[in-house]
Amino acid sequence: MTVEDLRELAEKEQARQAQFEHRILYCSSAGCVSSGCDAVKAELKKAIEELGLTNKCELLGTGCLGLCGEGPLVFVHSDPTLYQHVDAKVARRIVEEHIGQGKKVKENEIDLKDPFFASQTKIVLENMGKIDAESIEEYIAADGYEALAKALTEMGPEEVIGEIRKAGLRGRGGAGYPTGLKWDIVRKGVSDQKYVVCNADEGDPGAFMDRSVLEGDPHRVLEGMAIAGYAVGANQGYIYARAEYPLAIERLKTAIKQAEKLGLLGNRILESQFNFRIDIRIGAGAFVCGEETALLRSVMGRRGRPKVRPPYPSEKGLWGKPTVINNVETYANIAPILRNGSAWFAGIGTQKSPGTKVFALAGKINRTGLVEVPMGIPLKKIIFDIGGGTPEGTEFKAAQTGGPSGGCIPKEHLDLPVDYESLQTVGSIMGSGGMIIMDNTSDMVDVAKYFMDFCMDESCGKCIPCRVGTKHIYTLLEKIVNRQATEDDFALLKELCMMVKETSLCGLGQAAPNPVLSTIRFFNEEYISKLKPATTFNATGEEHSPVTVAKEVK
Amino acid sequence: MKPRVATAWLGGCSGCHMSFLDLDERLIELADKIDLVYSPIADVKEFPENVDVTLVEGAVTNSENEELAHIIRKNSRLVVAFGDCATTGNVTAMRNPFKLEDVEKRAYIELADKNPRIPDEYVTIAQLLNIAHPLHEIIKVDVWLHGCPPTADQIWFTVNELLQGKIPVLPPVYLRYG
Amino acid sequence: MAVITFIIDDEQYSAQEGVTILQVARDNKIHIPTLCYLDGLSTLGACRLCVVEIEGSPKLFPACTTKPTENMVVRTNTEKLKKYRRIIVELLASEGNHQCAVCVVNGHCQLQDLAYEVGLDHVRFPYLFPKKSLDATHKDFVMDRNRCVLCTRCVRVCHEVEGAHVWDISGRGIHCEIIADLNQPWGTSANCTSCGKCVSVCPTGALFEKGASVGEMQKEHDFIKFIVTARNKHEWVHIAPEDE
Amino acid sequence: MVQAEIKNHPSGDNRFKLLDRAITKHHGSGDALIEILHVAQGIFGFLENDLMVYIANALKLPLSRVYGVATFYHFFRLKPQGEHTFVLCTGTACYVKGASEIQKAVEHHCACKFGETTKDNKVSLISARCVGSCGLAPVAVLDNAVSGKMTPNHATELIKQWQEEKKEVAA
Repeated sequence: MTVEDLRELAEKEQARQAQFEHRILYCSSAGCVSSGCDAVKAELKKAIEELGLTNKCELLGTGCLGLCGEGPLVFVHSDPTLYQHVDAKVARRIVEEHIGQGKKVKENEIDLKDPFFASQTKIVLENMGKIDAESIEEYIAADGYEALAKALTEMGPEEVIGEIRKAGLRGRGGAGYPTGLKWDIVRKGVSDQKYVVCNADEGDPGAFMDRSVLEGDPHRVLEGMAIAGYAVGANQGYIYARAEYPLAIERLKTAIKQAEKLGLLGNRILESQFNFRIDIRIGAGAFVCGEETALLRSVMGRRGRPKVRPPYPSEKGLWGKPTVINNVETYANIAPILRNGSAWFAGIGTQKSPGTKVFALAGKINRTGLVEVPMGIPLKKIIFDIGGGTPEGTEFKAAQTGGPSGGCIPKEHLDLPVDYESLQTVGSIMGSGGMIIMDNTSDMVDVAKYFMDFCMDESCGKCIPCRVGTKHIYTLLEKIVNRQATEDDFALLKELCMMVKETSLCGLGQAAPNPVLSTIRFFNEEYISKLKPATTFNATGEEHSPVTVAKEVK
Repeated sequence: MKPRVATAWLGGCSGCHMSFLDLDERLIELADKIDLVYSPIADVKEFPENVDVTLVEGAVTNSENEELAHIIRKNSRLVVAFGDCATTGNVTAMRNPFKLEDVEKRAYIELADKNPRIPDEYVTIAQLLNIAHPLHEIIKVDVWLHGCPPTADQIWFTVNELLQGKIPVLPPVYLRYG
Repeated sequence: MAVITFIIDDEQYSAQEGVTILQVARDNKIHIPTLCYLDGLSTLGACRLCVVEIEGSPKLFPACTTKPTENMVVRTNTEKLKKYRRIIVELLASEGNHQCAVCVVNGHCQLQDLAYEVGLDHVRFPYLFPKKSLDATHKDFVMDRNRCVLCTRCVRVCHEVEGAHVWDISGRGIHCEIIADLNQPWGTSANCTSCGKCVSVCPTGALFEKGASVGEMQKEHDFIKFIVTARNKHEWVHIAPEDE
Repeated sequence: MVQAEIKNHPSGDNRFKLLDRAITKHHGSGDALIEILHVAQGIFGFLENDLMVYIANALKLPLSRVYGVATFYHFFRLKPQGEHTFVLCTGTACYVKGASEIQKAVEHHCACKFGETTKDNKVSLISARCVGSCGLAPVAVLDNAVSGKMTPNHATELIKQWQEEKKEVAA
């Protein structure tokens, strides 16, 4: 396929879509699948056929429509209308009344002018609700692979990297390392072989951004990786995906086959000299494999134990070769940057953190789901305007970002702009984009314990501070929750947290104490109120001895 | 008035007390300096009040140990964990990885020569705790004197420092486990 | 190779570019505690005992893997490092079942040495008392997992020097264990050559020779350096015992 | 007869042919160990010792490496599972919305802990870190079907159905 063929295909597909008066898109993302979108799809299909609307109306499954808590969702594209809580009955009414008679099904309609939609800026999620998640033609019709074509025909690798650097794109996996800089290091590395790796091991519990992108718009990730491959001089890419995401893996496999068939992956892409293949590697349930050196070990079939950096993967990665690792969302930003130019991208968000960030809103919040907002947006706006605040009768207490490596942000920091640096100032991190809202029913010490349980369980066991330290942080927290701890224990907890943070080998251990430290910082009184006085000195016989605790700990 | 010193024997083999006796001729010097108010080697029934220093041998492994530990703490200005069992649990704690019922079964049933039974209904036999604890997990400890047993020199050094009103920091040569 | 000068604990040192802080320190008789590190084996940077401070960075760096740069200012023994090293040893002591009194390497144990070095008077964390196995099925040696500190020296020496790869690690986190083959009794391993290298390198009494009684077993940790030097450089150099 | 013998796998178990195909696809490379373990578990249900020996030999890997990898990742099972699986998501969103209450109720009902299988071998209780359906929290996955907005009562009801349905078949 040549670039001309690609554009021809895009036009052909656009023309095909134009023949339909209506396009009905049902959300086929995992959230809606579990809410029962298959039955909805069947009913929609049946109704369209029965009413003889097949020529007028096209039915397709699209990527995540955002409001996962209100699914199954159906979107009528021609006359933009979003329906929530769609069941078979409502599905039939949509076809009969909306498509057939032009009357909307008011009861299930969601107002698209609602701030949930109006306050979002979509780059990564731009195709959600627009295209069929399983069709490469539809992706191409929506300017898909145009950026790759542009890179291959009009730009040299340095120029591509230059654009990414000028755009100021930073890694969306959490740390915020400048993507262009990383690519440049790999490009300059002298090696017969280089690799491009996509971190799709979204291990942060409470985050599903990457899953939604992979399920709803897989080609966008493939295109971003191919462009990265071209820029750094790699001909092989790997996507490391979680085994817990079977649908995403399935869609990726389909997408890779489609792209290979059209010559958009494989040898001599778009009849240029550029070859690039992508293989999928499936993780097997280890949070630590989100750490880049552990991920690479896992791609090579080993235990996912991190290695000391330096050397960084950009110098010595897969099989000792220079390797680019970025996460799904980072790659998803690449094509739009090349298509629309770096200046466009840099104009969104803040100066230091340009672009948008996708967040998975969940927890005690009215509208749970997937949102994409410009960087620098105040936290308040995400939680109250977009998310609609906490359910009635409850009060907002904290927003947890960054998952087990992040922290809890209390209400006095609600004005905080959401970008990499600001979140760090309050002891949290951007992380991959999970945002869990907690109300006044949440006990913050218990929250800290929950995350420590997670880190303890996910520690690879290589370095001592993380392996044993997280275990003891957990037992100390448990002691506090059970009201058996003294001030000495609390002091020891703080000392141990700092030690684990400063001496652990990799990011998992270094960040593991964050949820504890941030809750101590903002909710210290919740810890203090659970402490008991040090009784053992001059204790009377009646007072509780710590033996009971020790028994439970064991 | 001379300082009032006590020694106590919890869940241990009494080796630390044997080592204490290894002070040999220094015992005479010590006797001039202190009043030994309670010890397994002295016939005193009740743990006295107002003790200056108590050396506690052994881990806290049963209900009697636990009770005595609290009494000691209540009545002592300084408590010394005397030997490895009091400091780490040591050999006494080797039962800890096993379930209490398995430990009792092993000791009282499988290894019994006659009348195999777990003596749980006798009030005179202390109930084993779930695990044997180092002393500091039960009461506040001020000084740790290691060794299995601590040597007479270690004991001499520690006691003398305490008698001079200092909290001893064991020099590396005296810091030893095992 | 270029020579660089840098500072360790207020003294200036020169070194070949590319060597680690730990090597320079050892060459100059500056003591930095280590556990997982062993001359002759690959470097892990896992025990974190050798972490040092480097001026200008808020982070700590393992001396065994960090290479000095020109004018770098390294501190190896600050109050913070002492505090953290003590915690590391406390964590190790609480993690296993270490009863020195009944251990074959009592008095010749690197974990004991570390405890003395950091002034470990007692362990502030509750002992975990894990239920670990003892494997005495091998004809010459015993593996007592109660005493294992998971430094993985045995795993590395078996793979890197002996080439048998009998040992590896199973599980993860606090549940990690050293296993032989498919987690089977050591004596049934067809791959084990009974070379005893793992026993030599083990810093504690986790691996020991049968027949050794309490305190009788002394390890030959330098043995591996001798073999590796001989193999790689064809030099049969006598290595003086480590003076630490 | 001769032909039939060639077609059969030498082990006598033709499922190994599927495994061999996957191994060949990865050129017998040790780097593909995790892929092969996935395939093997998919075919055989869990990773038995003999199976791991077979894989180690085919990929020319040390036995302890294979065992080490198989036990590092939570996804791999070294023991067979019950007839049904109840996977409870314990991700943050589910935690905030009360997954621990469901956990307690289910453990009480089944008289076994998560990570274990009921005595009658009917139901395996598994906890997952996050299945990514946070919008529907709390979430459980029953025999691969995701079920959102779960409650303790509903969860035990569903498990009861499995247990009773089996009894009917037996009757």
